[in-house]
Amino acid sequence: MTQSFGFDVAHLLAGSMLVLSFVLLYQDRITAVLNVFALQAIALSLSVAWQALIQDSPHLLVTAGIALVVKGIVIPTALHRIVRRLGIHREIEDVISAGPTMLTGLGLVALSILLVMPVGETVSVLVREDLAFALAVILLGLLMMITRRNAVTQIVGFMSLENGLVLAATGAKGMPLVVEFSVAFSILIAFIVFGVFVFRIRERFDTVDVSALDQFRGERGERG
Amino acid sequence: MISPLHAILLIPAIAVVVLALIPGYRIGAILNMLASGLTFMAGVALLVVPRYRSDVLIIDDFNIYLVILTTFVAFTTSIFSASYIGHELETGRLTPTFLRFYHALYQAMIGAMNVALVANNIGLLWVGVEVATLSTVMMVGIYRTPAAVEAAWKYFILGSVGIALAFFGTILVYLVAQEVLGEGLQAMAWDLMVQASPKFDPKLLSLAFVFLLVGYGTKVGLAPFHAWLPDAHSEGPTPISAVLSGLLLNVALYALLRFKIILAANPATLNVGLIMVVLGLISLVFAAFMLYRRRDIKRLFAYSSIEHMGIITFAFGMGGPLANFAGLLHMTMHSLTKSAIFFAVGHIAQVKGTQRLADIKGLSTSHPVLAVGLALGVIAIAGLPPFGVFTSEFMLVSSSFARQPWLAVVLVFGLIVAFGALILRLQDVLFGEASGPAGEVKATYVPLFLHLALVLMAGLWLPEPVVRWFRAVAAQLG
Amino acid sequence: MAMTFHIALELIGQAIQMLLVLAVAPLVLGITRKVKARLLRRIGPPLWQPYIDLWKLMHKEAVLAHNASWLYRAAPYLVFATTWVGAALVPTYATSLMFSWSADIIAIVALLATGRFALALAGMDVGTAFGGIGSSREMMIASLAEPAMLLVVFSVALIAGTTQLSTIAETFVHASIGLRVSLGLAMFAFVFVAIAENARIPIDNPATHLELTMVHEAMVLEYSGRHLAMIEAAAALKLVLYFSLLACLFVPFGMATTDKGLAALAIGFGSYLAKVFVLAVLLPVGETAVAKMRVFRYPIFLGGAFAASALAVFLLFVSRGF
Amino acid sequence: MSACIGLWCVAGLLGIAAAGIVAGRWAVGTTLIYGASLVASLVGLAAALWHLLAGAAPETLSLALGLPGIGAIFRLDALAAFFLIVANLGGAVASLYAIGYGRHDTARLRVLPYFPAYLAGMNLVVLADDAFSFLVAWEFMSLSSWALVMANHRAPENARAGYVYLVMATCGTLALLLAFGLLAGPDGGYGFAAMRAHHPDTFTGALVLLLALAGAGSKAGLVPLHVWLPLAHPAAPSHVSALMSGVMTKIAIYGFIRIVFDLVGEPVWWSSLIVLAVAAITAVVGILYALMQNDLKRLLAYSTVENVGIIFIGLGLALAFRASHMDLPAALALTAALFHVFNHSLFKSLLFFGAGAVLTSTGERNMEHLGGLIHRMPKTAALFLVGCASISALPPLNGFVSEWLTFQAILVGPGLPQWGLRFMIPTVGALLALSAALAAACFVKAYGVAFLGRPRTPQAEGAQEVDRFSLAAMFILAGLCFIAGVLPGLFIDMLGPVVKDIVGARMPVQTFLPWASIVPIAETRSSYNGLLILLFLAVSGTLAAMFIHRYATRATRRSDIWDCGYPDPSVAAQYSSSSFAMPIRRVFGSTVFMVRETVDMPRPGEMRAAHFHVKVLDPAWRYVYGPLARAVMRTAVTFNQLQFLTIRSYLTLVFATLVLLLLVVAAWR
Repeated sequence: MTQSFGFDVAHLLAGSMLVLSFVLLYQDRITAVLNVFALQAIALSLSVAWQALIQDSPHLLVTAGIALVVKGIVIPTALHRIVRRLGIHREIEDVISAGPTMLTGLGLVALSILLVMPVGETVSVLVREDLAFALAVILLGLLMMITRRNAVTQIVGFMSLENGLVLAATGAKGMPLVVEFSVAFSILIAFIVFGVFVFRIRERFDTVDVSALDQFRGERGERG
Repeated sequence: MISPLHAILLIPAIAVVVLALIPGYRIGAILNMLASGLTFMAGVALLVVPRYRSDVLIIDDFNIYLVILTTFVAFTTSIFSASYIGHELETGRLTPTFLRFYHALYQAMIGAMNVALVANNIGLLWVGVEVATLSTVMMVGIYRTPAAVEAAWKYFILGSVGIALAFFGTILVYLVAQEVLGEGLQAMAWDLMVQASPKFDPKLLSLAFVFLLVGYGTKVGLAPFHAWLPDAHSEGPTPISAVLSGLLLNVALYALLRFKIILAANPATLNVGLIMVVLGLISLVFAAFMLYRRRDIKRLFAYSSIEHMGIITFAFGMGGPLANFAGLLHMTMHSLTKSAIFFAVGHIAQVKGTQRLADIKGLSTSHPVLAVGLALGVIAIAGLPPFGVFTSEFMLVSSSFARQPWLAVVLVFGLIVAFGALILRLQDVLFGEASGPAGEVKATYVPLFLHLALVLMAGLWLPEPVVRWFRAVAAQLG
Repeated sequence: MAMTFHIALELIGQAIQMLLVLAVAPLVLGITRKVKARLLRRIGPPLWQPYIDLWKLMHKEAVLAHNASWLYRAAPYLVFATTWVGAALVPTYATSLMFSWSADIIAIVALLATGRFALALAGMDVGTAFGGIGSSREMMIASLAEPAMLLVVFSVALIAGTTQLSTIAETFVHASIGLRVSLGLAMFAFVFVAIAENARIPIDNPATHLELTMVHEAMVLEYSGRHLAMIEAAAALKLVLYFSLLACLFVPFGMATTDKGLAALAIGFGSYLAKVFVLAVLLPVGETAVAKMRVFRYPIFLGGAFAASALAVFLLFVSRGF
Repeated sequence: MSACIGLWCVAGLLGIAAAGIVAGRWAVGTTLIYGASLVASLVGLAAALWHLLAGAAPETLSLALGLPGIGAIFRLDALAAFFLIVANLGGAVASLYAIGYGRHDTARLRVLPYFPAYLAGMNLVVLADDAFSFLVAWEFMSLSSWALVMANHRAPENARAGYVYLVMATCGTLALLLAFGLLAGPDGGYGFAAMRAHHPDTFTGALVLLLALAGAGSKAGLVPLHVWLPLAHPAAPSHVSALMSGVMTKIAIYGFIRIVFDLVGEPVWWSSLIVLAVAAITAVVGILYALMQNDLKRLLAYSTVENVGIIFIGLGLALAFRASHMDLPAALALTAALFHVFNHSLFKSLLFFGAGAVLTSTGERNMEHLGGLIHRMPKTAALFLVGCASISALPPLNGFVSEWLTFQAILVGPGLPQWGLRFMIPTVGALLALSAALAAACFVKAYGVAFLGRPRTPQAEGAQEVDRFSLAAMFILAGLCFIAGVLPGLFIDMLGPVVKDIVGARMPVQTFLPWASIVPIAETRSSYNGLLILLFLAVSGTLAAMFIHRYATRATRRSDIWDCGYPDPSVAAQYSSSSFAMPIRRVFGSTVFMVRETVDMPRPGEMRAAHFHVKVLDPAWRYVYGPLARAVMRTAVTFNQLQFLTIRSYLTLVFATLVLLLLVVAAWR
């Protein structure tokens, strides 16, 4: 296995994650969003597994496995069920239209490359490429969070952001496993808490539309 | 023999489990106090044992006083909480089940903050901050009113994004460090990084700091990342507000400063001081103006916390021995004063049965002692002598005016605007005809006046070791 | 022995001055009244009428309002005392009299202010509308006149290098100051101020009791008998004081200065009386030429004085080339 | 020694303050606390007097408190000793007064703990010799007086007064803090000794001067920073008002002198131009507004503004002379200023005590509701009259002497080389004369309306003479006013070492001049003799009275008011406070006051009453503070919208900031 082949595959996998991020951004049907997210998680797990291979660090396989099982299968399935139960598997409304969102996304990708590429010789090319993709995925995830109104899609945006984090973390050579655990741990907690909140929010508001929450801002009634 | 360092981590950990299992809320409250007290004693014991470092944990000049401060405020807050929370049960805002939950989470938060403080591993530092954040999220939502849920939700979403960004920054720092220090744990050890920092890639390090700044800055409550803070303070139980303002913000800032030290040791990095100065000033001025339109007493002081975090960030952004010293002192003073204020506010909210400023009048007539406590707290936090906040503001304003007059003018402007708002509200609360019920204060005054006494003491005299630590850290901060 | 004799002489000189102004004052008033009457084609009272008036008033019983306080009774004497002392300290026939150094021109102006303060308070003591009108207007006029007066003092003092009246007079007599635009302007301003301070036309009319126009007379409306005598005497003394000041500041010639021989003193005496007499004639001439002003035009009148005196100071810098 | 005693006095006062918390529960606490304050102040007064009169060398004391590394440094030099005398004299008399006056206080706990603390704060400001201690003491003084202003907290206007006061005081403190920052430099040389040793460059020096002018000026009441003063001074209990007006403004002036004359060193000449302009405007505006007031205590407060202006005229002159190395005139001007500081502290305290006496016996501060008090409160009336005459700069009292000295300094002014000053100084002189004359008008009004005439209300009708403690305090002050007016040489000589310390020269020694006259520069130039003037007045007045009583008649008859034949029995027909001020209001109305007169005159035949309403608005409110407050509120409202955004918008903010910062990093490369 040559260095360049390893590089190419890593590049391909990371690139596909980025592309999927774009698709997420573009996709406006909630079920499709969940499916695309599952796809991205799979791409992530492949990427992590590949990193485990070329870095000779088998513990990364655990991370890949977690990514595949939790993010690729469990969470999307769970979210599908929630969505169906809430009866919101209809179209989701964008806050800003797709065109500007896409353009912003492109700009963010350019920014990521601009930021990471000029980094000096101390960091290897592979790591740099990885980092650029990861940064772009993170920024796109954030962008998705702010362009969507629906709590479920926001969660997806956030998890896509986490995917970027994992990509970056695995790209960093020899980062101690403790971090992996913490990532998994935090995602787990994140999910549980999310679940609790979504549950509670449903219980109280019969909707997970976050904008409906906002009317309960403490001082709203007394404005002016 | 367990060393104090382990004790401050273990006691809360054990307490979490025990408190989660014990049903009675009275015992829970007492155990909570006991655990906090023991942790505090362990924290004080750090003074007498030799300094310690490993790749995972460290005790140095910077965190030793913060550990003591944190455990101290956690202890006093637990005392306050023990007498406070009973009333909440009476009014039916909480149920015993939730109190169990509450006490366990309280210890979890203290433990997590201690972890963050004593961590030498930047990953562990991150974990500590995150766990502390998540446990407070739960506590903020504990009343389960729509407003509380909404506050917790907002806190959670913004906090999670902060978590993620800070984590990315941490990865970047590791990436930079592993090229010099080699892979593995040592590449995440903070003290080794500081030593090796001049060899680090300055560009990536700067990029990392931006992410850390936004990530931890969200926890610090710097504008414009502050949005969670006012609601979280006003909707949660008051002891949590006290701990949030008094401790969690400090811990997040502490995390940021650890990275600032790494950057300060590498002269080729971006001048992050300027960014911090700008963010600090934005927070200060913004929060100062926000103070004027507040109707909720706890939200008022939450904004004041943003304001003070702005001042502290400004101080560290300015850098130099005096400004850094001032920043460290201000962190300490703010944490003591603000928690004292929240104690007072908690009492007020309980006796008056409301948090609405418009319904709280003439406190000096109905509850003179409480009024004095609140007045002293607000006067201290507004930066008036002879309290410790004035000492730090004195050093900060005077030294920065000699160096960067325009920045200092903005700083002074913000201070005056904030001062005007705080005094305006204070007078409204204290004076005039008393409104609302005039019942006795049931909770204890001890924590309130203990904190105020310490702040007063610091305004007149600082103990020698504290000065030494501050100086050492100030030198490191560059 | 010679020392004691010397001091005795000096004391006598000072005493003469005190008595001189006191003696001359009613006469000056008499002259102005007479001249004014003649100008109005009346015969007018005899020159010594003011003496008779004062004498008569002194012997009448004083009628006091029921609620008049001790201040009301003390004020006339205080007014009289301040004016008399002030007048006695302005060099008339000779400079450097024994006590002339105890007050300079600023202090003399301030002494008059003390008298005015007492009188204005007395005007308010009984609690009438007229008394209040008088006091209020008197104080307003005084406040407007004061700055102009100070600037006059300023320009004179700058030329002479002193505020000591005796020294000013000596400087002006001996040094060749020449005709100065500044001094002219200052004199102009001084005359305005003097008119205002002495309640003469066009500011006030000492002969009227027309309610809405009177100032000084309104203030002393309630007074009678010996108290009124004191106030009238003080008014006359004040006029003499201002005449003396004018003479001392702007036409000090003839005054006995360094040479205190009998001849010099006699010349000084004569020239002083002549100067006062001329001024006493000029005043009614001026008064008959103008009409009484409305109260709210006073600021314009005194503003003119202020402008003139300010100009005097500024021109001083030009001519003297500081 | 004296410095040590001074510090012990401060400690004692703080102890008394702590005791006040306990003692305030019982009525006897009033006597105890004020008595103890009296003793402490007297000890401090004695120590300071001893230090100044013995000509002792400056003493420095250092305590291990305050800023780390610097400590709390205290120093007693001649200047500090002089101001300690002013502070402790005021404190002692106010304590004496309050032993009687304080008995009427119902809210003892709101006054007793703060009064000694306030005294301690003022003492400490004067003693402090490093920037930190100075500002701590300074703000402590503000804070304790704020608490005293809020003693009567139920009145809404008091809340406003307290608020404006504290905010302005803190603005002033921050200005001083900036000034100290410049003087200390970035390395933090906060000790005054270090600042003295290091001379700032011209620009920095001027900036420090302006900051000190703003900082100390806001406390002293320079226009346009004076707005809090007429609100806060009257709101406090009268003995505190006396201290605030009579002493605290002097402490502010001390701060200015300490910073500008002592720490900065050589001034640049144009800075004196600014000081003089501000001072002259302050003097005139202050007294004009005093004239417009109907509230006796507010009138006194505005008059304080005027007197502060007069003092600053002296200081400005001293600065101008000093910049041109004219040491003797500088000494003269500074002596004049300091003497006026002393004098004003005497008569302003006296007047506030008088106003307090009126307030206790009638319950009224509004002069329109008073009148005729000279009959009901003869002693108070006589003492108040002395205060009025002194403050109106009338010989032979003390106010005149210091103003006369200021005039003498002004007369030296044209000798300065700078054209700007040559034109400025005569103008300032004219304005000073104007304000002196207006002050006389103002106090004729105050005394005439409140004490003379007929009582306008039943409260005034039923007034009673006040207790003997209050009278004793007023008597002491009145006596001092007399002594300082008649024997000014003593006091000028006392100021000699103070002035010598600061400007390097002093006025000639006055004590041994014949007849106790004073000669500022040379006898040929000017001289004044208060003693002789007093003697002359006494002799001539008595002579005249005796002559008439002996040779003419002493018959007196009481009768009804004549009033030109139209006596009106109604007390409302008397001239009132606002009618007295009307001519001056008319004259200056268009330029200085924002006067709004509204007349509501019923048409002929209508049976309702006519209404005339005058509203005088301070332009400082209209043009400075009003817009400022509105701008703050508008900004607050604008910013407040950020409280009501959705989470998504907040995330957008975070995101935008992140991207912005990333762009910064990208651009930095």
